[in-house]
Amino acid sequence: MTDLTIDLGFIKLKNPVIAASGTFGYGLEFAPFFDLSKLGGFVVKGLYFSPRPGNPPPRLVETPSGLINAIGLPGVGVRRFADEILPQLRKIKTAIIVNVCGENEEEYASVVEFLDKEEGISAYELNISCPNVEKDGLCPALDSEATFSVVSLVKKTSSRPVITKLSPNVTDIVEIALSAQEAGADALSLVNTLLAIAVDVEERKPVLGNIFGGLSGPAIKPISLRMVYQVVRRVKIPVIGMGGISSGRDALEYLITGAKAVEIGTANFIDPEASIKIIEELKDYCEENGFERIEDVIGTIKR
Amino acid sequence: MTDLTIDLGFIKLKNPVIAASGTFGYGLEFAPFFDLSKLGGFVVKGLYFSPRPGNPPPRLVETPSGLINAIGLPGVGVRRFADEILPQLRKIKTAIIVNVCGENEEEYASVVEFLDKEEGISAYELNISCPNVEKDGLCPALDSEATFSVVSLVKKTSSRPVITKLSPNVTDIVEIALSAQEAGADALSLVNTLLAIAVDVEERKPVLGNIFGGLSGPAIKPISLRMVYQVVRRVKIPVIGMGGISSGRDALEYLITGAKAVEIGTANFIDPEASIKIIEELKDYCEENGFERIEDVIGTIKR
Amino acid sequence: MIKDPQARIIGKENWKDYYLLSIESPRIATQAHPGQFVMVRITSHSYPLLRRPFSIHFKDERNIEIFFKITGSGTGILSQKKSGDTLDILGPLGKGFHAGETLRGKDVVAVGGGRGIAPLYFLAHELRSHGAAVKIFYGGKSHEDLPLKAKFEENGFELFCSTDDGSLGFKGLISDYLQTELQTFNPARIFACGPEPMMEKIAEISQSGDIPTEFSLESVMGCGFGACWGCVKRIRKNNHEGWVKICEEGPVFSGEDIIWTEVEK
Amino acid sequence: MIKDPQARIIGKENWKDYYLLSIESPRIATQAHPGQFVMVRITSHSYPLLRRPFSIHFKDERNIEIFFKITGSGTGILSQKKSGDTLDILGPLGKGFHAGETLRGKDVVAVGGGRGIAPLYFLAHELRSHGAAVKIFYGGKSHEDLPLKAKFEENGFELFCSTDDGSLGFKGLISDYLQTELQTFNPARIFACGPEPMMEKIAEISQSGDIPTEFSLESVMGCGFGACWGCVKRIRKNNHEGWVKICEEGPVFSGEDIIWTEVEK
Ligand SMILES: Cc1cc2nc3c(=O)[nH]c(=O)nc-3n(C[C@H](O)[C@H](O)[C@H](O)COP(=O)(O)OP(=O)(O)OC[C@H]3O[C@@H](n4cnc5c(N)ncnc54)[C@H](O)[C@@H]3O)c2cc1C
Ligand SMILES: Cc1cc2nc3c(=O)[nH]c(=O)nc-3n(C[C@H](O)[C@H](O)[C@H](O)COP(=O)(O)OP(=O)(O)OC[C@H]3O[C@@H](n4cnc5c(N)ncnc54)[C@H](O)[C@@H]3O)c2cc1C
Ligand SMILES: Cc1cc2nc3c(=O)[nH]c(=O)nc-3n(C[C@H](O)[C@H](O)[C@H](O)COP(=O)(O)O)c2cc1C
Ligand SMILES: Cc1cc2nc3c(=O)[nH]c(=O)nc-3n(C[C@H](O)[C@H](O)[C@H](O)COP(=O)(O)O)c2cc1C
Ligand code: FES
Ligand code: FES
Repeated sequence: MTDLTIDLGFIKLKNPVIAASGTFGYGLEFAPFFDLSKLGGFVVKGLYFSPRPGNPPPRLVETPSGLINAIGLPGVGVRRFADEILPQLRKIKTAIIVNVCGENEEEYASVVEFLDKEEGISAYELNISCPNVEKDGLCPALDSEATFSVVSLVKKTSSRPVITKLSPNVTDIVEIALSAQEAGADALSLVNTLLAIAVDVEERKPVLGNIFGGLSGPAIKPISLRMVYQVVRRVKIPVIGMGGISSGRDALEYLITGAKAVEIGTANFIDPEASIKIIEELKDYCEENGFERIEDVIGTIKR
Repeated sequence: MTDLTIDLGFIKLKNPVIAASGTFGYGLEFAPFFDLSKLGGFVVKGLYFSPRPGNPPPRLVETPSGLINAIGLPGVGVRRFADEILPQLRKIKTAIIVNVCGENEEEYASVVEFLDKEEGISAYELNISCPNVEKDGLCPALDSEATFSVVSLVKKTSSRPVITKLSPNVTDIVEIALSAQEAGADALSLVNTLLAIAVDVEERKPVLGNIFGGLSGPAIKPISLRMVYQVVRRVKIPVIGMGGISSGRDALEYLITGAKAVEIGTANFIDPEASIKIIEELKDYCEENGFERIEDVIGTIKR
Repeated sequence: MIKDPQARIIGKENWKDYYLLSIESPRIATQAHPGQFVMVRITSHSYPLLRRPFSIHFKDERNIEIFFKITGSGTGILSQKKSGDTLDILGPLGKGFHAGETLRGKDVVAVGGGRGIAPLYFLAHELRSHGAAVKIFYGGKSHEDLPLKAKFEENGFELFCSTDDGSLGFKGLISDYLQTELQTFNPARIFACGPEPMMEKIAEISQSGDIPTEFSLESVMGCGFGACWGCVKRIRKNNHEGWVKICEEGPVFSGEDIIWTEVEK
Repeated sequence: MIKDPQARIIGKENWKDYYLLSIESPRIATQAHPGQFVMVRITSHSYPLLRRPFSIHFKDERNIEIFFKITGSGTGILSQKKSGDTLDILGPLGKGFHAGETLRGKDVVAVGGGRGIAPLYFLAHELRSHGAAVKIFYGGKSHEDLPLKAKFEENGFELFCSTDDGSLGFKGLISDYLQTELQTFNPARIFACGPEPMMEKIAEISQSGDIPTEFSLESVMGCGFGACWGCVKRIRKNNHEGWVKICEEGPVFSGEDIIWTEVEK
């Protein structure tokens, strides 16, 4: 029996496969397809303090092997989340991670402050990297000082581990990663989507209601994997890799590169059972290649 | 008859379709397929002063709707180019653009100095953005000061127009674009490839001999098009757009967004006649949509 | 909501750009209601990436049918599949039309424009089985856009056809044809599916005649089951306007709840 | 070098993972030589993106054949094509084997491992037509990897088969089989195509016997016609080592020019 557990230091996962924020609803949407407790964990849709409507449609446009989304973080806000959703999630035996958003540093902190009083959350994932809420994709994760500042503030407020989610839209991902680490982040997750647009040539206008959106899916894997490769060499805290994972082999590319766990995003839409299949494929790989523990696969890449 | 000509200010093109550097050999490789003089222009493979062998193989790996290359700029050097290749290119009635490389600023300048004595070159394209020669993809186009410095130096040396080719691997493409403009660039071309890797999960090692490579092809179009969208709003000099163009509609997305011309890269490998087909499709679009001149399509995107 | 990764194509018909696939999927078939849809995976690799939504055109105990028009690469690839191939489908999804007992003995109208006819064949059967008298209005650009005319007729439905070019039936828009005909009778409900301008026109017509309506909306769908928030349209809900996921709360909405000015981009 | 965007598949054979397609493409057929290859476009959209290279397996005046094994998604999709479908192909590309008059009356050997047999059928015919006596060595993991055995035999070629598992012919590597047989005769040239370790072993064997060799190399190819610099291998040329484009200067190279330590990654 292969041991698929992963120790992130601050939390143990059943396996390295986590469903990514914004692509897994509040988790419950996937309950008809499989037993959610089979997952390593899942991250719920990004939460602001108050409910938000999100961006005007069209919110999605498909591109070659990719998807641009400009959902704009609609959501129920912390109160309804705590009252209506969290009680249902508590019954699921897996790591529940809340993706925390904010229009400014204080909002991040107040979301965490509010949720800290609620049971059943394993960690926060700080979404400082969403490219489709601000004009031109601005967000704290583009700047190492802004990153340091928001992560420090949240760490002061939070009694729970804080995973910081980085943006790929930067010149030097290592610099941002180091400043998140310095600010006290317990782990890093990378990456969020790549800032992108699409143009409707018949109407001669941007396709998305928000003009800008974030590119995800298989198209981006070569880029996000490269960032994971760069970051794992330079930080001490665990790195959770994501971007375009839709098969066990894709997940293995990240784990072999040095990510301690992976998040599955867009693939959940295409195959709601994608995460479960990936867990199976990881098991098969370990067996075929003589690894008794998936931990032994991590970071085995030859230089 | 639709007028497809484009005036870049410093040069007039028959049409807005230019074959991109590194994907079109020295041009002659495509002569068996079509009459090269039908193109708006073509950019030859990147040239350093001396001949270079390029990177160890594997140099290519395919990804979903994309291609990572780590060719590493092999080439014949300026002397053989001037002696053996340029004489053949002079006969072709289209804009011949030389992609200029350098290990340091001085080399860029000396390539230009050498070539300035040769007839038959329409412009230089300054390749300050190749991600697969230096470790970790370092290149001048990642930094606005380095960009300013090399562009100014080359402009001082060159008697010909200088197009500066930018890198997408930056936080703020507009900042780099503005500094190239300030340094005197006559036009900008964007973008070069995105820094990327791929991992062989059987061998547990990077696929490419050079580890890092540059991602191109349809996968990157949403990102490169976004950068063109951002840059055209902020600079005064013409912008040549590229990244993932393989059809007339792809080219139109760039032109509508505000690029004055486009370069066709990876698509040349898949269909050596891609550029010619794209020219036809642009003509058809103009006719169907009542544009007498392709210039009238440029920048028509609604806000 | 069922995922059937091995639903077998057992029949295929084709008229120019229009295709009908019969797909064996007993678990989806038994649960399906008119107006619901399925999400079909086009290829096992990454192009095209997303599943594509198709209304359930008809069903029996074991099989469902989808009827579609080639409009891009996904439908193009789907049209190449043949009997014996398997498809990975999710369904039935969404909430369907209200076609129940309350309509017994009443006149009802179902209006389909182009590929929008797809859900109405199943709906028409359901309405008839509940004792409603159904008139089908079926419009298209030319006679080639009305491939299902014969099938509706053979099944004994009363059919009103229109074409923009007059090559078949009434010359003009199907909404204009409906408006003319509404002078002679007063349906208890109008169901419609088709291009948004057509549906908006029908909403206007029915409002003036105070006829309840149900419209099946379209949107680009990321998932089809409520997880992506991608498919929203502006809908009134509990007296309050908001972006509503049409895959979950729709795709069928009551005409009075749809905010038409925002439905069309 | 010709681009034929409408080359029609006129025949298809299949043995487990191996496929043979006959493709009508008169202009490519007339120019083709053994050892040359074609670049086949798998789909008209972006996945898989690049064309795939295949050796010309055989030709007549109008048609060429390719013989391939499913090794990934591109060959998987290609294997689904059927008679009547058209393919977009570029060819003939590269430089082929030297199989001319100088070999008349001589013994020659062609060694194919697995799918590496592909170019050797065409080569064997060419050699025979020039009056050489050809022995074919054909190796694979098991008998299922030798689907062309019967065809070579029916065409009167002298065949030596090996399998790793002994399920057909000599048990062991084809290179070991060749080494054994070379004790009894001395060929004027050895041609080989297959996995690189196999070819390297043959290079060793032939070097000790001083037999000239020609090997068909593989590499990931971006274009197939010299434009991308992607397909290089380490080759000696004019007494000087360098990265050489195998699509242009190869894929066939003389054994003494190949720097084996660098050929395998
Ligand atoms: C609930 C629902 C039910 C539907 N039922 C049917 C049906 O029964 N028969 C039928 O023929 N069509 C139906 N459609 C539309 C069908 O899903 C689209 O035609 C199809 O997804 C287009 O895919 P493509 O790859 O061929 O086109 P693409 O190449 O993806 O796009 C071509 C054009 O279609 C638009 N488009 C893409 N996806 C969608 C989408 N999900 N909805 C609307 N427009 C889209 C694009 O914006 C583009 O303009 C339905 C759509 C929805 C939302
Ligand atoms: C000159 C030449 C002639 C060839 N002739 C034949 C032939 O006649 N019959 C035959 O079955 N195969 C032949 N091949 C190999 C064939 O091109 C590959 O098997 C095919 O490209 C794999 O495509 P895929 O999409 O199925 O696999 P992918 O999913 O792309 O890859 C599967 C595996 O194949 C490797 N691969 C991918 N592309 C190539 C490539 N161009 N060359 C070598 N390995 C590759 C990948 O690295 C990976 O390990 C030839 C290759 C070359 C270079
Ligand atoms: C529709 C959609 C919505 C998303 N919403 C969020 C979100 O709320 N918070 C967040 O941190 N990331 C969000 N993301 C980003 C994903 O979590 C993930 O970082 C990204 O999609 C890359 O992974 P993938 O290629 O596997 O999809 C969203 C992505 C998509 C496609
Ligand atoms: C194989 C290959 C080689 C390239 N070589 C060069 C080069 O020598 N100089 C350069 O400026 N860009 C080079 N590029 C980048 C292209 O010119 C272009 O910027 C990039 O590929 C994006 O366009 P595309 O998506 O249409 O390919 C190369 C790209 C590829 C794929
Ligand atoms: S399609 Fe994903 S929420 Fe409706
Ligand atoms: S495959 Fe492109 S140069 Fe050889």
